[in-house]
Amino acid sequence: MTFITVLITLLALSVVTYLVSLINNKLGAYFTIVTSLVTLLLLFLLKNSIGQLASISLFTFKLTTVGWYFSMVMVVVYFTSAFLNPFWMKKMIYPAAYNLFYLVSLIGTIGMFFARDFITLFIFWETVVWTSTFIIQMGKSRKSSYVYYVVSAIGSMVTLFAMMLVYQVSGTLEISVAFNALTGQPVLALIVFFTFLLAGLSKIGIFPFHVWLPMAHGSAPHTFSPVLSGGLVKMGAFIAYISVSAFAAYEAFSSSFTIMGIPAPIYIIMVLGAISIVVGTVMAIRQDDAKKLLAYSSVANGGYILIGILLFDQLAFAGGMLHLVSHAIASATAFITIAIVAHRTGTTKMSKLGGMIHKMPITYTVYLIAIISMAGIPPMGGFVSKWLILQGLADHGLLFIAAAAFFGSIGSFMYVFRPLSAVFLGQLAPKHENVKEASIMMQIPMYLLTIATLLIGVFPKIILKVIAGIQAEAGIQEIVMVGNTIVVANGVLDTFRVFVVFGYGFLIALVIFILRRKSRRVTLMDTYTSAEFVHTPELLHYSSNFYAPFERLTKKPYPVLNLYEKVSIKIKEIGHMAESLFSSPKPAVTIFWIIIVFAIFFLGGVL
Amino acid sequence: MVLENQDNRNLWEKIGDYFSANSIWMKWYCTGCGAIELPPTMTSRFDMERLGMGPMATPRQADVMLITGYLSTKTLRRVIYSYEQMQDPKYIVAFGSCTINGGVYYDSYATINQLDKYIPVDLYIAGCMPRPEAVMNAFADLISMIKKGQANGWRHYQENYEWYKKNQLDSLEEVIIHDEFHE
Amino acid sequence: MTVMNFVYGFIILLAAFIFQTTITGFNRKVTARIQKRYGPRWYQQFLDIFKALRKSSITHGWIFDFGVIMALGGIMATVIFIPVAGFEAFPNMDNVYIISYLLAIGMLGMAMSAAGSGNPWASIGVSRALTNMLAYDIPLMIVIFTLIFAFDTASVSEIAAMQQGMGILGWNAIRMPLGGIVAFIALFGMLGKKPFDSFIAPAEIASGPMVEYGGKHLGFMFILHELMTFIEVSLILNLFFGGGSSILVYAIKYAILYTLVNIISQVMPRYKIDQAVKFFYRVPLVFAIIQGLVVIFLGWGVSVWF
Amino acid sequence: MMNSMNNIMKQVDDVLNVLNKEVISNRQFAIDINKGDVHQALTYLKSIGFTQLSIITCVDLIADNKFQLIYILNNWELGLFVIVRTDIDRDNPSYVTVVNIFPGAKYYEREVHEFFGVTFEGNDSSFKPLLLEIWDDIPPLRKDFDPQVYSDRKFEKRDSDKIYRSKIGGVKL
Amino acid sequence: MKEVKLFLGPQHPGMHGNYSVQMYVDGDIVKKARPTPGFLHRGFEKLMERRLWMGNLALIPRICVVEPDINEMVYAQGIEMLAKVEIPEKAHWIRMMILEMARLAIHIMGLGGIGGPTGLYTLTYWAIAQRDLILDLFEEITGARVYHMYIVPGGVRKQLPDGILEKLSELLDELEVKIPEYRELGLKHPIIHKRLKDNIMLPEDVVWEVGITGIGMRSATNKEYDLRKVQPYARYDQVEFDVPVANYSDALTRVNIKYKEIFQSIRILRQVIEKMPKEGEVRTKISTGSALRWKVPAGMVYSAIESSRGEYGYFIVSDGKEMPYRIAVRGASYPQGLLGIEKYLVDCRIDDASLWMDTMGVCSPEIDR
Repeated sequence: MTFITVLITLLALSVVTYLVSLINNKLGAYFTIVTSLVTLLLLFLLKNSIGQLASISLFTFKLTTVGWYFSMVMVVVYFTSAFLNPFWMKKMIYPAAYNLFYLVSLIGTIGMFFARDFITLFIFWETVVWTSTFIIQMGKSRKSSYVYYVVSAIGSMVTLFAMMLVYQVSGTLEISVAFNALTGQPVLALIVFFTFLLAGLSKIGIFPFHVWLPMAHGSAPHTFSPVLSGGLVKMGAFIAYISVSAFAAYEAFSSSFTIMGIPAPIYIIMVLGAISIVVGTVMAIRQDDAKKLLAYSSVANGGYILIGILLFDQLAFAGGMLHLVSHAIASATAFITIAIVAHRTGTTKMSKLGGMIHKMPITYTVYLIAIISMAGIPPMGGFVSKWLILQGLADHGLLFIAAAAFFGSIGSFMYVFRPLSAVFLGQLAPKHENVKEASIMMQIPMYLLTIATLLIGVFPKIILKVIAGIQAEAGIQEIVMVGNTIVVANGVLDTFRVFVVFGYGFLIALVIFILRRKSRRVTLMDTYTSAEFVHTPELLHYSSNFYAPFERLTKKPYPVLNLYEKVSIKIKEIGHMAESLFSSPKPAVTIFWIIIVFAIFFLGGVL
Repeated sequence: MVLENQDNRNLWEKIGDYFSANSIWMKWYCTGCGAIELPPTMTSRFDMERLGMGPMATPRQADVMLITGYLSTKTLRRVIYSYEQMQDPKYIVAFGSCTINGGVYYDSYATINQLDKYIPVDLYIAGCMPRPEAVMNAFADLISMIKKGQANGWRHYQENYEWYKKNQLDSLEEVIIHDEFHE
Repeated sequence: MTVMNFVYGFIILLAAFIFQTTITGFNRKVTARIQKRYGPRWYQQFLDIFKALRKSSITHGWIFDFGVIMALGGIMATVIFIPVAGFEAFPNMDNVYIISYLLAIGMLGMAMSAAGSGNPWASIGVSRALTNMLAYDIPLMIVIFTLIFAFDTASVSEIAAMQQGMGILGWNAIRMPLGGIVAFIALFGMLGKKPFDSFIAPAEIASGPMVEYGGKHLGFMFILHELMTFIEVSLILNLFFGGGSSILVYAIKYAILYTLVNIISQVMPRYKIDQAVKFFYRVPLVFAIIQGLVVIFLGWGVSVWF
Repeated sequence: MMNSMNNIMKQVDDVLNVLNKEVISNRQFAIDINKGDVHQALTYLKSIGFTQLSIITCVDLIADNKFQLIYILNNWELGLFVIVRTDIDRDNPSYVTVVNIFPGAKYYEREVHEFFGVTFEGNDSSFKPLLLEIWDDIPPLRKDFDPQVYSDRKFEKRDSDKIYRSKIGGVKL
Repeated sequence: MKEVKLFLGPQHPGMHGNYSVQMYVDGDIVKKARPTPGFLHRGFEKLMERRLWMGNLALIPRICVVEPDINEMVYAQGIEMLAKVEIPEKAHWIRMMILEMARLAIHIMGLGGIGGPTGLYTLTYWAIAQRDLILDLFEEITGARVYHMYIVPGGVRKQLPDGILEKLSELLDELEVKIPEYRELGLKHPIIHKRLKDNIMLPEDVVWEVGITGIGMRSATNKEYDLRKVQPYARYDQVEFDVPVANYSDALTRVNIKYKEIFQSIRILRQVIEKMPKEGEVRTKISTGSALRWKVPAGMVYSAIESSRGEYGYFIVSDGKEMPYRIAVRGASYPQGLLGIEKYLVDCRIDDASLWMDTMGVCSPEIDR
């Protein structure tokens, strides 16, 4: 089976889905599930034909391990999130269009990951940007989709510029070859490196391009947020990967100033990654909206992935690639659970929720496992990847970046706990007395993703084998696994054993617990209130400003946001000025301006 | 003096009572003026911790509740609520004459006269107010009572719950009041 | 991984519990003497724990129970990984990151169960505890990172072994004095000793996360606290104070370190939580970074002095 | 000291419509004021240095069927107390608040309302209970309220003739 | 923003005494505070109308538990003003001694009390054990540790025991050494400074608005507003002492003033020991016949003295019968404990709420009565 067949099949299926959706949108939504499942299966089959070249009209593709890896992550996220689509069809303004865009963006990502030349890469990239822009504005706010589009467009335009620059120098569009022409031209290489990376950075939401992410993720339709955060953000990681592998940044800058063995340009990008870890963490802690909180956590985790991939070595690279998967899964899970809570209660504001565990225990458990992974606590997937990154950083001695990584990883503990406590735990408000658990259909993706998280956490081998393949493809040292043990220069990790010992400890605790007298169940309101009486559950639910003292410490608005605001105000002002100049109520003024403009054109032509 | 000499406890209960006797945590609740003698009892001079006693912040953690003197009806509601939140086995030590028969406030419209109608009292300390020495002595008595399995107020409360509830409601009308009286 | 590993693990657990509880009891006596009083019996802490386990208890729903079990389970697993004077139940599992992140599962379980009680005081306590963790962990992790870089291993037992043989001069706390200071200060934060105990401050938030625990849950919390103390002191002891060449040396060093922390904490009032964060980010963080830079760029204190 | 007090008293007498004045000690005097003039009096006294309101209370003159409201002001500079008294009707006890002059009066008035049933217009919070909870009788500090009767009705008494033997612990008292 | 209702008290370790503050909290800032008094309400004012004039002596110390002697003094002084009784010279000095000892005891307890909310328990333990030595002296003088019933209308109940002045003098020597040690441990501790300094402010206009007296007033106004100076009672006009004042009232200033007042009390006590008449009666006979059946002349009086928390007063009305007609008690902490909490605990952090209660000097029994 060739890649082109797959692509055409999927396109055909998405058109079918659109047509079905026009007739019955709910059925169409089920079609999205089927189509993404088909995609998943087809992709899985494609694993055997890695190395295959394919082309259709001006698009050329190459099946690479890394492309396969990225697209698998993407499809898994799309597939699982698709299970939510049927439940949101009623709320959509254009359900049929939503279904179409959902699938087209999926195809776009796949095409992009397998692209062999710049044009293919760019066009498929743009497909994803456009479709997702349309989807985002079906959500809460239009403004966020503008911001999303503007940031994406700036990124892609600048990247396009870099591609053209490379084309001018090398005369070829093929990604793997074109960059070779840059050797020996350090200044040009520098320009290309930064401009090319820009699209990636803006997509993964690295500081200072992170502003769009919480806006878009926070206000996108609940069904699309998991895709955005779990999937689309990772497109940026792919660009980062190209910049270190095909572009061979380490060799290109080998003569430049190095910091701890890292060339300065790469180090700068890594520092940006580190900053986004800190900024993302601090901002996530401050949020009240659960979706925005998770979106900021995506910013922070994007920093980890970027740092890991940019280090491009045996350890941290594997960590970055693994983190891509574990974070994609964990954050998709978290967004899905929040989406389900929003579906049942109608809000994602944490201060308005509470006590959901008594109504949705399964959703709670799923969210719990997702955040354990997100916070990087064993025995879940997030721990392995963070461990690899931290070990890699220690190997290189990158102190400041490691400091940011530690901050992010302990800070993540704070922000992931916040929704846990405010949404699921605490007092149940009487108005939520009739909330029901997620339906079976919604539970399916949660189960799938949870099992995946656990599997990665306990048997990271499954993924690490593929990553070793990528590392082989990229020509760096492969990650070594002995049995279940990851063996690296400065440490070993046997996740299976950690899991077993944790289970052992848990068992001992459980036995002691069961041996003791059974506890009496009391209501939530029968609690310590300094012996005073209170009868309003909402008044006992501590959820808003959860980390008030910490929030106060980080209260000062950081300058970049201000800058953005100022720029946007200035642009608006210029726009108003132009408007006032040209659309004056007096026709004479308008005519005057038209004459001036014509005069300039005329003069320009003459001269 | 002792009414119940028969000891029905099994070995585990005896061991449990040994632990309970030697580690008594009191609830941090100054219900009345006798509480002014608690700081000296707790601190360096008399050092309650010698007996394994210490203050604890909340009713769930505490073993013993000290009713340090007179109880106004307003406090009694909190005391009952707070007592019911404590975990078994739990004990009550009542300080001073006010808890026994009302003391100097025998004709007050705000204070109750006889505490053991409302909650089971394991031990009374006479005096107004009991000196730290008396308090320490009472604690020692309480310890020996627990060791012998005689401090069974909590069991008595469970068994005669209706009787206690009736008395409480007679005097208080409502134990867990519902009007948010300050707002 | 044989049955013997699990048996050893259980032995370590039991020994750690008995040892630490005794030390705690001893320190309660020390505290009492500082406060000019006689103090409780040395085995008082055992009595307290068993008493708590003996009492009846209440539950606020399954998460209230599950959180406690998960916390104790996670902490027990961590204890099993701690190398004591070269003795390990599971060889090669004493990675610093595993220990410090597995410790977090205990915190998470506790936080979850506390918040699950629906009590606002508990939630405030949890929020403070997590903030406190963010405060002390960054400087400490940076110093530990420096150690890993310097010794090129993340294994606690190997780092401990490398400090032995030179007497006191071999200790990392002496070779890297700033790092040693940071670790010692961070130990206060880890143990929740004053001045960094605002998350259980009774006068402010009525003992914070513990408000709703009674009976066996409270007993679990106490056991958890003892084991957690064991982990934290052991970690610092192994990483910075040379571990121990034999169990006896280890125990003596351990007792001295813990008692020292306790004595100092008895004459400290407590910081508010944001003051604690400010403090940690002002002094220890700077120390940690300086120490890190010195080790990474100058290489001082790695093999021997300078 | 007596001089300054005499001066003050004279001033007060000149400005205010004082019904009756009484020297209690060399640092304390009392004036009786008409019901309508109290606000003026308090404002004036505050302006001449009686800046602190020590207490507002009430005396139940049941024989005259009156409540006497007492305002005690303190002059810290001179060390003088003045007691301002005014009579109000006992059957329909109602008065106007002085919170606008002395903000501290808020809770004193609330207490007077609770204990005597005097209502204070303009002080809405004064209608809420303060010290008592679920009170079901006439205000307790009125002279016609007998606490003994109330106590006998509400609270059980220990039978003091018998030697009490505790049913629970067996401790003899 | 969503608010959470927290209760500081009655059963809360941060609350000394049986008192409750309902706090509506957003994050960790108090947005609304409502004091809930009345847990210790015993109806004293009613009970006193039902007791004989002398019988009330058993009742009054119990109004304020931590500092009972002021009640006796203020009651005795009020009756003496009504009945126009002159009491012996020595009784004045003994009363002064008792009052200052009581002030010492409560200030030492307050100084140690700072250790409670800030977590410096060692200070609390030391200070309270120190206070116990003063209570021992009380016991020797009056026969009781806490409720002395020693100051009675007409003087004091009995003569001082022999050698008590020497013992007092020794105790003062010890205190002069020990109290600075507590200062070293507590008030000079940098962390205590961090927590108390520029925190829990009490501006001057708030003092006048709410009516706060005592240390709060003096620390904000920079004036010697102390009834011992302004309206000297007993023999305060014959001893030298300073009233510590300040014009910037944060928590630390107020605690420091408390610390300085301890030394002023010691100074007064030393003068008392020196100047007290060695011989003489301590009690005048106030009535013919049984003292219990004594009828105080009709009249009304407001008797006030300076307690450790400010102006403490009784308003006594007598109708010439065997029992008082009406007694109203002005608790010294009434203003700050009710209106002060309602208006100015707002915007305070929950970390500081307990410290607020402590340094403002809120004492529940005298508010509830």
